[in-house]
Amino acid sequence: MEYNRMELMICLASRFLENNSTVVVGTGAPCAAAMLAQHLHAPDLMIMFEAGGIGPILPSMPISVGDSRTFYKALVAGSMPEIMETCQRGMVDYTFLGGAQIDMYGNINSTMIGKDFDRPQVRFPGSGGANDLASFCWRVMVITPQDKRRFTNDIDFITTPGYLTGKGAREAAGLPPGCGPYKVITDLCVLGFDEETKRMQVESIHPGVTREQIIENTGFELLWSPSLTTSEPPTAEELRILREKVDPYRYIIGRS
Amino acid sequence: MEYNRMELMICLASRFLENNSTVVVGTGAPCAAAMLAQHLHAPDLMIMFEAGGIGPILPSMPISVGDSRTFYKALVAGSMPEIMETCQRGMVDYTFLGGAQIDMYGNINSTMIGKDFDRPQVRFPGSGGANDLASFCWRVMVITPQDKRRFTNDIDFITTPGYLTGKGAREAAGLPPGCGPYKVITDLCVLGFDEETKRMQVESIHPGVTREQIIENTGFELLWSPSLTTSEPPTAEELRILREKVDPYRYIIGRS
Amino acid sequence: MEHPDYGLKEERQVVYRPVGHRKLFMNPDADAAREHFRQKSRKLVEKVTTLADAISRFVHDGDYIACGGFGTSRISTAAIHEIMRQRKKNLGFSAHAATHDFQLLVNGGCINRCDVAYIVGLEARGLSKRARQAVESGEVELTEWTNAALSWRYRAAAMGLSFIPARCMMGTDTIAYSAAVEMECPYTGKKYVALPALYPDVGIIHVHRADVYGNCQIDGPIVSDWDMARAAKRLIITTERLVPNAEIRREPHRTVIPYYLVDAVVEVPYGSYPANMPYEYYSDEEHLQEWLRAEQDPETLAQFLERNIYGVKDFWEYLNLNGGPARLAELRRMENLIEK
Amino acid sequence: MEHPDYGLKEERQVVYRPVGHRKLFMNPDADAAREHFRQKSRKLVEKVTTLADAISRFVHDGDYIACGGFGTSRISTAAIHEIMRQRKKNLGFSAHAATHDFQLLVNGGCINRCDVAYIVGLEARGLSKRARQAVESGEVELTEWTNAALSWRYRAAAMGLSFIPARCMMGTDTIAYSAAVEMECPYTGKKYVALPALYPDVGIIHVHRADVYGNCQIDGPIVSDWDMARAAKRLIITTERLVPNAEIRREPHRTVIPYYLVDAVVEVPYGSYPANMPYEYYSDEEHLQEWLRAEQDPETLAQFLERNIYGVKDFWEYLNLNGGPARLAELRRMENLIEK
Repeated sequence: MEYNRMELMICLASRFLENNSTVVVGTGAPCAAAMLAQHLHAPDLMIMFEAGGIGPILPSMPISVGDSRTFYKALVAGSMPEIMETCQRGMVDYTFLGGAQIDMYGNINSTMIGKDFDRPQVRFPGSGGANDLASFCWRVMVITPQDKRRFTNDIDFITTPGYLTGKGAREAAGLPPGCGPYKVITDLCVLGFDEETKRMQVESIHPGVTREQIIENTGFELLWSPSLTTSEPPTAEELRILREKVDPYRYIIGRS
Repeated sequence: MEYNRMELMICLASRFLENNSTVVVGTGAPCAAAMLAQHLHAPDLMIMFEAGGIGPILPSMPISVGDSRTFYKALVAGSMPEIMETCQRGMVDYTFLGGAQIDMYGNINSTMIGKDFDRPQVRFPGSGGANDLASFCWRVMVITPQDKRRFTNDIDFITTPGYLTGKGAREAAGLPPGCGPYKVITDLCVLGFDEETKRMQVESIHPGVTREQIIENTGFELLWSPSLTTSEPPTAEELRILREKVDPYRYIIGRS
Repeated sequence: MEHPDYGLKEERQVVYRPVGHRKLFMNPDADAAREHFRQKSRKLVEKVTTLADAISRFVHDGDYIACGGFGTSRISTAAIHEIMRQRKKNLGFSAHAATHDFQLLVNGGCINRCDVAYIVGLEARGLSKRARQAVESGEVELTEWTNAALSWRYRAAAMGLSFIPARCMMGTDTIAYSAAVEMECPYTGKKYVALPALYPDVGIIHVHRADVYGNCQIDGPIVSDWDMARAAKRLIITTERLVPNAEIRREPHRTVIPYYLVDAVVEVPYGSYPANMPYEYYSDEEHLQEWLRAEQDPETLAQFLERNIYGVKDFWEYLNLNGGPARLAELRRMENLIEK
Repeated sequence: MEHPDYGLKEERQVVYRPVGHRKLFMNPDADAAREHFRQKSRKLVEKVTTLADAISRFVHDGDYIACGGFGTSRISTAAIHEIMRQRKKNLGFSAHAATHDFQLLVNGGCINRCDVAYIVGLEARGLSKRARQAVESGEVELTEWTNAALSWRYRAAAMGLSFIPARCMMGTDTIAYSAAVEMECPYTGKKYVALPALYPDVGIIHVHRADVYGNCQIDGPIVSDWDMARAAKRLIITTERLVPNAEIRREPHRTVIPYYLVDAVVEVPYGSYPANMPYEYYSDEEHLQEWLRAEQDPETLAQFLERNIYGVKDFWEYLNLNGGPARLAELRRMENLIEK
C-alpha cells in the first residue's frame, strides 16, 4: 500500500504509545499519532494538552493546544500549572517534541539560529512548554524529518534537554532521574538512545532507505543498534484509520 | 442600657472594623463583631473564612469555620490556600485571634500549658490558622477576658507571633513588615500597642472599671496611653442589632 | 530606555538552618515520589468497591494518612469509622484543621504520630477529652505546623517538589516544635521558611459526585483537597453519589480530582455525617455533643464506641442508630435553611 | 515503634548561583507587592467602564503587562487593540504561550522587553513575520523562560512569595538566557531552580461572565489565569457578558477571580475574536491567515493595521469589518460542531 513519509512517521510513532498510559501532545503529527493509537491498540491512552485539557473525545484535529477541541467532552478542563505539575510529579509517561536542530544526545533547539542571542539569524518560538515536558515526562519522543542541517552537534541553542552531554548529565544538572529522550522518528529511520553513552542509535531503517542515506543526512556520528531491523511499514488498517478518522481533511498527512 | 461583658467586647471590637476592608474571622465573638459592623457602619466589610468562604450573606452564626453558613450566597467558595495566600499577599486587613495566654507583646499561646512539650499539663488545639493569620494580616485583634493567668509574660508556648520581643523583632524574625497586633479587647479595657516599645498599653477603660482592677488582672506591667479615655459603652442601636439580628439565639452573647 | 535588572549577579553563600527540632515524619523527596507515581496505574477502569475492601487494601498499619474537608465539613466519616473497625494501628496523621476526624482516630487507637495544625478541639463545640488525654500522655507523637503550612506542604507535593517557601511560623515556638528549615530568598535575601513537601501514603476525601473511574466534583469550598488529592500516593474517594461518566464530561472544568489519582471509589450517601456536607446536610450538633459527653467517662465511651462503630456492620447501621432517614431529612432542611 | 526522621539536623552552607544571565525585568520582592496590595481598594463598587477608559487609566507607558488565555484561546483581543490604538509605548510583556497577542503588541510597537516562553509563532498556523523581525533586530529585549516557569512565577506572586522552586530548565541554554538562580533543597540537597515571583503591573483577562464588581467565572481551561489574576497589581477584565451579582452568588465555587483583584470591568461580547472563546465561538482561521499574509509586505501591513485597528472607533467596528454577526454566528456553529 502507498503511503507518504508523514503517514509513515505518524504510524510508527503511534505504535510506541502503550495503552493506559498518559501523553502530553501538541497539535500536528503528535496529536495524530496519539489519536491513531487510541483507535487501534491503545483505546485508553490518556491524552493531555498543555493548556489544561485532559482526556477529550477529540472530534477533530485541534489547531491550537488551547482550543476547544482539546477539552471536548474531556474528563478535565484544568489549567497549565495542573498539567505541568502532573508532569513534574511523574504522572506523565510520554510527550512529543519537535525543533529546528537536534544533536546526538537528543538535545533540541527551538529557539534560534545564530550565535548572538540579541541578533539571531532566525528566531523561532522558543521553549513554550517543550523544556518543561522534556524535563519531566518519562519518555520523550521526537517526530522530525532528517537532514544534516537539522541533525547536528553544532546546535546553536539548547532549548530543551535531551541527555545533555551524555550518561548522568541530566541528573548532574538537577533534572529528575530516569527520564529523557526515548525515540526519534524520522522520514528515514527510527532512532533510540544507547544505554551506555546516551547517544542516538538507529534501531530500524524504513523500507527502501539505505544506511548511507541515513549517514548522509546526519551531521554527527550515529550508533547502530546490534538488533537493527527494518521498520514495519504502515498497515492497511493504520492507514485507513489515519486517513478516514484521524485526519480526514489531510491537515497533517497532506503536508508531506 | 444593660449589657453583659460579651456584648460590650463585641460592640467595641466591631467599631474598629473599617468599611470596605477585609477580615478573616473564626466562629464566635469575632464573627459576631464582623456581622455587627456590617449591620451598622461597615456594610461592605468583606468577611472571609479560613476554609474558603468569601463574602457570604451570613444567614446565622456559623458553628464551624468550614460550615455551609460561611459561604451562603457568597462571592467565592474557594480554598484554604486561597485565603491564606490572599493574606500572605497582603490583601487582608484584619483578623481576630484568641488564646489561653497572651504576653505584653501580644504573643499568644493556644498550644499548651506546661514546660514539657511531650507531656503538657494541658493541651489546646494549637495554631490552626492563627499563626498564619497573625503573620500576614495587617491588623490583628484579640477578644479575650482579662485575668492574671491569661495576661502573663511567663507564656508557656508562643503559638502565634505578636511583636515577639519588641520593636523590629517581627521583621528580624523574617515576618512581613508593617503588620502585627492592633487591639486587644477585654472585659476590662481596650488595649493597643505603644509605637516605640510595641508593648501593650491601655487605651480606654470600660465604664465602672478601675485602673487597679486592670493592674490586678494583668500579669505584666502595662503601659497607659497618654490619651487614656473611658470606653464608649454599647449604644442602644448596637445592642438591638446584636441581639435581634446577629445573635438572636444568644449562642455567643449568652456565654458571658 | 534602560530598565532596572532585579536579578542576582553574583554567587552567594547562605546557610540553611534547621530551626524546627521535631521529627519530620514523611520523606519529602520528590524523586522517591516520582518513582511511586511512575508505577501508579493510569488505567481508566472501574474502581467502585466497598469501604471494607477499600480500607483493607489501601490503608496498612503504619501508613501516614490525610483526610479531606475541614473540621466537621465534608470529612469522610464513613471511611474513618471503617479504619477504626478494621483496627488499623500506628497510623501517622496530618491534622490539618482536624476535629471530629482526629477525635475518631484517637478513639480508635489508630494513630501514634501526627503533624499538627489543629487538634483536640471541635471548634465552638468544645474539646475532646479523649483526644486531649492521648496527646497529654504522649500516646501520639506531635510535630507542630499551621493550617497554611500543611496546605502548602500538600501544595509542594502536588507540584512535584520537595519543598516550598513560606512566611508563616517565624519567630514562634510553633516553628521551634516543627521540622522546618530557615533559608533565604535567592533574589531578595529575605528570610523564608522552607516547608517540606508532604506526600501522604493515603488520602481520603469525601466528594459530592464521582464516576466509576474516580473523576470527582466537589461543591462548596475545596479547602486543601485539590492539593492533597495530588499529593497522596494512594487516594480513597467516598462519594455522596456515583454519576455517569457523561455527567463528568459535560462540565470538565468542574473536575477537581481526575481518575488517575484515585485508587478506590465508594458510594456512601451521607458519608460525612455527623459532619456538614455542603448543600446536602448540616452537621448533627446533637450527635456531636453526644460524642463529647460520652468521652467524659471511659466506660460510657467504650459502650458508645461499641454501639456506634464496632458493633455495627456498616455505615447505614450507624446512620439508622442515630435517627436514620428522618433525622437526615431534618439535617437536609437545616442545610437549606428551611424551617421545620 | 520508631519512625524515621527525614528532617535536616545540622546547619548547612550552600551556594546560590545565578545561572541565568539575562535581565530580571520585574521586582520579585513580596514586601513591595504587599505594600501595593495593602493600598489596593477592597471596595465592592461598580467598576464597569469602557475599554478606552480602562486602558487609559490602568495601562501606562513603560508598564509590564500580562495577558490571559493561551495562544489563540480566550485572549482579550479587544483590550490589546485598544492598547495599540492608544499608542502605548515601552511596555514589558510576559509571553506565556503568547501568539496573536504578541503579534498584535509588536505590530503596535508597544513592547520593548519580554519574558519569553513562546513568541513569534501562531502554533500550527505559521510564524508572524513582523514579530520575528522585531525580535531578530533586537527591537524587543528578551529573557528566556518556559511555559511552566512563567506559570509558576505567577504562582509565586499569587502566593505572596518572592520565589518558588522548580525542576525545569536545568542544563540548557534556556536557563543560561533566563534570570534564574540555582539553589538546592534544604531537605534533600537536590538541585533546584529558584524562579523569581512575577508581579505584573497590569493583567488583562477575558472571561465568560463577570458581575459589575468584577467577580468572574471562566468556562473551559483556566490556563494560568487563576494565578496571574492574583499576581497582577492591577487587573482589567473584559467579559463576554455582564451578569447579575446574584448569578455569581448562586454558585460561589465557580468564582475564579474575586472582585477585589479587579480594577475595571468591560463588557465586550466576542472580545476574544479572532481567537477561540470556549463554548462561545471558534477561532477565525481565515482572518488569522489574513494577519500572517498582511505581514509579508510593510505597505500592505500598514494599510491592514490602519483598516483594522487604528482606523476603527471600537471593537464592534472591527467585528463588522470582518464579517460581522453572520461570521460570528458561523464561528459559534463551528465551536459547537454544528455543520453549516
